Amino acid sequence: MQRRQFLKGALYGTGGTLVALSGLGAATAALNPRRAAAAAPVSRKTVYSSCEMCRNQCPIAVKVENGKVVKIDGNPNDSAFGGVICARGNSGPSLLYDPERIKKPMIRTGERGSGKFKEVSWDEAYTYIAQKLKAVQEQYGGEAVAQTSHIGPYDVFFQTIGKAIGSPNLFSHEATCPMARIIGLNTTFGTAAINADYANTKYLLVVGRNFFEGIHVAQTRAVAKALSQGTKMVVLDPRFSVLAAKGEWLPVKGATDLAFIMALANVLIDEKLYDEEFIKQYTVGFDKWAAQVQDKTPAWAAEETGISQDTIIRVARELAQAKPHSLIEYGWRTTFTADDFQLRRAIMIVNMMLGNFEVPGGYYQVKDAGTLKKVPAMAAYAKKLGPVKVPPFPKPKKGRIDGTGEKGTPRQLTPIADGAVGQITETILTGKPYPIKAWLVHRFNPVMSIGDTEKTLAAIKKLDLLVTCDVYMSDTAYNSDVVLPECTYLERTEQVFDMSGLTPKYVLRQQAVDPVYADTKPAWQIYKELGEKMGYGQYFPYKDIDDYVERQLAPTGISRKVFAEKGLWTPAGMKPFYVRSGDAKAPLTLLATKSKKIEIFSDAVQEATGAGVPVYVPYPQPGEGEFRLIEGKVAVHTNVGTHNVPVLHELMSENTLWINAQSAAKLGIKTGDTLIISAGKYEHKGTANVTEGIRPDTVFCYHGFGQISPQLTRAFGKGINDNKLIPDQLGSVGNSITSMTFVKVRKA
Amino acid sequence: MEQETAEELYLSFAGIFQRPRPDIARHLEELIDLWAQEISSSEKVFSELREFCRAFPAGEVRENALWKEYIPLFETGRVEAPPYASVYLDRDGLVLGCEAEEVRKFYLSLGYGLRSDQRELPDHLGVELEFLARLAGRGSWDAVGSFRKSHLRPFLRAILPKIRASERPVYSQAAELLASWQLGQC
Amino acid sequence: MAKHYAMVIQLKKCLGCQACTVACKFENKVPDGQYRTKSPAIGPSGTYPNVKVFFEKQACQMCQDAPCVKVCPTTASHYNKDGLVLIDSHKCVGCKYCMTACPYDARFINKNTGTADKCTFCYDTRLTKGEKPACVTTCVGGALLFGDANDPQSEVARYMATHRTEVRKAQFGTRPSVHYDYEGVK
Amino acid sequence: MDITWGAGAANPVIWGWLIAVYLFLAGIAGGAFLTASLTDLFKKNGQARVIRSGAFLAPVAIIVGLGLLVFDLGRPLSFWKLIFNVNFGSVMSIGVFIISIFTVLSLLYAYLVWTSVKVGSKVQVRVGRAANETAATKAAGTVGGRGIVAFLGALFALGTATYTGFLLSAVSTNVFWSTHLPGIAGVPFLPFLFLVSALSTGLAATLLGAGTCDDLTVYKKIDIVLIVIEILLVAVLYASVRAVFFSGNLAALFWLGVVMIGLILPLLLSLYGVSRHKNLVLPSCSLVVIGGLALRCFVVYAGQLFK
Repeated sequence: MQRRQFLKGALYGTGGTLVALSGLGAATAALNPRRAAAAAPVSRKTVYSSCEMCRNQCPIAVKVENGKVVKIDGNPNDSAFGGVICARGNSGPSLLYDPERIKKPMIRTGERGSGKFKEVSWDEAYTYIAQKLKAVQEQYGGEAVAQTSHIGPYDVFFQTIGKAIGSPNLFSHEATCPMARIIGLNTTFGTAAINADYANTKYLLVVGRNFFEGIHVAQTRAVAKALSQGTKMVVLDPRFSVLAAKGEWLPVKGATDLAFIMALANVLIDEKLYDEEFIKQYTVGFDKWAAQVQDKTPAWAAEETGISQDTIIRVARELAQAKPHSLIEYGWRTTFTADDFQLRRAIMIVNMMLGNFEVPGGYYQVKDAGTLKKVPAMAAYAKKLGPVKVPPFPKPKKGRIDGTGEKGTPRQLTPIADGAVGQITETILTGKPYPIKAWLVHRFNPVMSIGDTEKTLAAIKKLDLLVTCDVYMSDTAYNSDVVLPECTYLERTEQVFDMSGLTPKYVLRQQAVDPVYADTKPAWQIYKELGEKMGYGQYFPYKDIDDYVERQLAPTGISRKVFAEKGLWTPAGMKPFYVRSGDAKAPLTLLATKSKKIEIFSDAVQEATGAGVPVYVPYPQPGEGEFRLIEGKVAVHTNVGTHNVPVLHELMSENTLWINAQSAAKLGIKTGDTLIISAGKYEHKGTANVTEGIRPDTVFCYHGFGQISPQLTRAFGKGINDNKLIPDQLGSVGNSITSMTFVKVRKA
Repeated sequence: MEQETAEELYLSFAGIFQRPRPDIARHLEELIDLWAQEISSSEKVFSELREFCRAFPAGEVRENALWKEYIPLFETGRVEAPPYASVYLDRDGLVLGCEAEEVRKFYLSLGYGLRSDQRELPDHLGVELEFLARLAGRGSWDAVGSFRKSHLRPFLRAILPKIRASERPVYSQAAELLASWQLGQC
Repeated sequence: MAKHYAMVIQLKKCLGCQACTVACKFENKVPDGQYRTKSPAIGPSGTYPNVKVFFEKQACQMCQDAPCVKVCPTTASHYNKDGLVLIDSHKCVGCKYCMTACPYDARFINKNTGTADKCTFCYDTRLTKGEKPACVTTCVGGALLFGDANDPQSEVARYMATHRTEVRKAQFGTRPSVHYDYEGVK
Repeated sequence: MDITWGAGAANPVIWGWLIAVYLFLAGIAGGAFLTASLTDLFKKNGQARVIRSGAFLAPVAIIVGLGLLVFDLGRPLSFWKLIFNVNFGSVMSIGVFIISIFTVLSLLYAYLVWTSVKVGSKVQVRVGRAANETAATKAAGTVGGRGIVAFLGALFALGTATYTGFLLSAVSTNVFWSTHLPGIAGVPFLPFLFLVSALSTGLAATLLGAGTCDDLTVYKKIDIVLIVIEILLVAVLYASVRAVFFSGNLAALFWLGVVMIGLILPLLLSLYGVSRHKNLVLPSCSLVVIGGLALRCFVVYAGQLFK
């Protein structure tokens, strides 16, 4: 009897999962439940939201049947997307309903890295984290806590924790991604919010970016549209990418792209093909640039790059002929070299020589509400989101571990919001400039993303606390002390997201279904609750995300209903706005530089690096028997985040090592052979893919494979983990360098 | 089997196959007594269960020991036996398939819904067993029979062999006992 | 006039991104490991640095003289009123004769139903509602055109009137309704 | 280039060994029935052992074969739909009826032969083989209608043996299977090859079942003729289709299995046997049967692996 009472008490009480509904049971109990289920009408709805299979937040239309997501389409209300969504976006339901997701907060019970955890309530998890953080804070100071995330809507909530603690060490993943482009733009235009109008360009030179494998739906579509209208595309890439297959492939020698760009400038000046008027009216420092490229002749560049002199001259002339509707793509990828940002600057400088700024088919400054407000004729279209005010955070007591923002050093140029994320593991291991003892990670996977996987693992072992919030038991989560389960993007609403281009645009991620696993939570809630537990409630002054959205929308007059009905907001009646399309001499009042000019010579860069205009630096090339290891994206995966999603894993479960046919023949390697790829310190096994589509001195593999968390059942150990081979090497501005690793290859 | 016993047995298995909980862990010995009393099975099963209780005395030690088995068995990553019926009965291997929906409607037709504060998927093994306990408790034997036939038994036939094969203490033995009680085998 | 649904695939616009592959999977609940459409790479051909590669979207070609319909012993494979080749899964026994007959490898035995399966141009779920097939609407490169070839104003009819398109394996006389424009890729 | 993402190539082999064995068994059944029924119909005092062997072998072979076929279906339990949904344009649909009727007739015939054996066994008591067989023949004559069954069955046996060839040759999109007789467009080749092979293997299997008995010379001579015809047909096939079909893994199957084991060796052994060992059937007939299986496997796989 006692036992019976206990069981009933335990399971019918607070611990039970079912609850009796009044008045329902008796009436329908007699029905045959199977038949009842079959006869029930299907409830259907479409929820407009935004995707998160990668970081681009493409607008989507989620079809929900009986509370279940059955299909995801692109949002047809957005003309830039036209109802289109990529393979990853289409795969959303496969992630949502994956039984391998993390379902509950977990605390490690075994050794770190043993994979032994117990599940705990959220409250226990918060308490545990709060206590550990407090201990670190007391012993080492708030700056001993580092935070890293991808970039996303969660950052504002996630980083509030670190800011409240008083840590300066908040990092984005940009240093492992296109931070060099951001710095290039910042130092030239005073802002990184510069987009390209690919759809209307007549000539497109692409330097290493791969629109057709690293898909950004709107931009990829725009490039595809341009190509279908007869735009010529030239692709500089040591590897024959899908993009290269759709244009003219120039297999440039690795790390020499800047030579190519400088030679273009040389030709444009030499043959007087550049837009002198534009340069005169809108830029400063052109003479210093002209002096710098004076000896960078096509003949010299041909030697450097391996691309013939004639080709270089031809490309320069073709660019000039199509100007101002021609553009050199500024690149959106990990960095090739230590000074990659100078390459990005040089690209933008040559673009400006083509006069392609603020005209169709060229570059333009993003017309968000803040920018439009400065243009009287357009101010009516500018609906600036309301700020969600929080009290001021305590000022960090020490500078950042990566030296970001330090005047007179190259790190002066590094955006404070991004930092040099690769510095963290180094600092943990060396304790310099001061110790990092706790690391909070949100939807980021440093074990697979910060170069040198083994080093990151070694660093993790030295921490007092590692907390990871993710949807899967990622390689980093697996090695964490506390794992927090975020719900997927289909299960949460987030704040309004600014997606402006030639017109302002706001997109809202809206919850499509209840969380599949009830104990997964959205980031805003996790960090608000954690913050409150730590006594930082004042920094989270909103009730919930709906309240947050209300505060954002309040001053704009935009109704939340717009998002429910269309999923996005753009100002009615506004046409794409280019400042110079009607008047080639229109003043560029929007420019955010101090000089109000486009800075070909940048004082800031001069101060930081001594090279106010880009200077060519030759980098080492692979020696005899060596190959340059390069990596890239694949259309069906995002970085390191989707390899365990069932449908995507099925489409591509493994990568291979591309090796040129002639080089392979010399080594007796055939497609399918197992290889040992040796980067000196580390070796990795891989499968050979002998191809004509790569330079003989280069090998390539797609990034993100060979994952090491055994709980990523599908992706675990499949393929080559290039991140193990690539050292954690930081460039001048803190950028991770991924294309300067030389490897030797032999048959296993 | 009398009403009370059936209810108790369903409850006991529901308790075991839900996530490890302090109260269930604390009373594990009593559950074992109940099973020994009502279900005939090999002595090995019971001795292994009792051995577990001796090795891991009630309290946090025992809870963590259960977690150690539960997570790889049911919960995260390379799970040996996902505890959701849809994973087995809907063939695409994902959760919340038709089976979950049908089970949920079954609950609804008999006047039960899932708690909103402690939501679990309707086709979780522990939930199905708890549902049967409630039906048994109120003597709805027709519904018990119908639910067992169309939902529980197909699910058990798929999942119990996996749990047994995992050879994880407590769970394997509980699966063995549940199989011999519900599927008439041992 | 009767409808003649047709698709035009502009191969130079296909990026091989597989959005269509996945869209189809969810639209039509295709079991894992199986595909109604796929876009494999053809190539690379040539020698460094003069290399070519393209992607060829493959699926049922909706033949007007369909070998699969001819050989089907149960009339499960049939032409519907709009001239599309469809499969009545109630009649299909899974003999695979149609699969041996299809020169395009477009068919497979659905592992959930045991019956032959293939692209339907999303007839039930989309065409009948006036929508285009899921692959067409999600195509990132904009490579797919779809419409009624008998309507001279339709996108496909106008395209075919002004471009040189081919059908695959014309030697078999199957008269496919899926037309390929290989311009710029071969 | 590893543009390895996207669906992998489908398995080119749609009809595997189950179907190959089924085609082979259908051939055996047809051939065995023809051997038995023609002996029964045309040879006064025919070899009762041969009749019995063929009559029993036919239904067993066809039923096992059909079992394999049904097992190979995507939905085995719905095989009955083949009977209720008819497509007269489909060789398989017609074949279903031919084989169904043949199966019934072969069972009936086997029953009739079996009952006559029972009658026979009552009459004779171990007086020797000759007496036994004579009695059996007599008994056979006493059962009315067996001749009609034998005759009708023979027609459907012919149909069954040929059908297996038509089944494949009707796949007009398969260049190998739909090969025509050289010079005669519209007349498919495989039905002839499969018919001859069916007769040859069916006869060989029947003789194996009959075991050693009195003079089998006439059967052996027929077998030699069949083997010679088959050699000619295989040669024609080899000459009229692309060489790729005989390459790769299938080269061994063809040259070793079909040509050596199935044709050349049995021909030599039979020629030797006819002149020397009148009753020795085991080596040659076994090889013929194995060769028949190899032929079906070869044709089924070659047609699918190389398109």
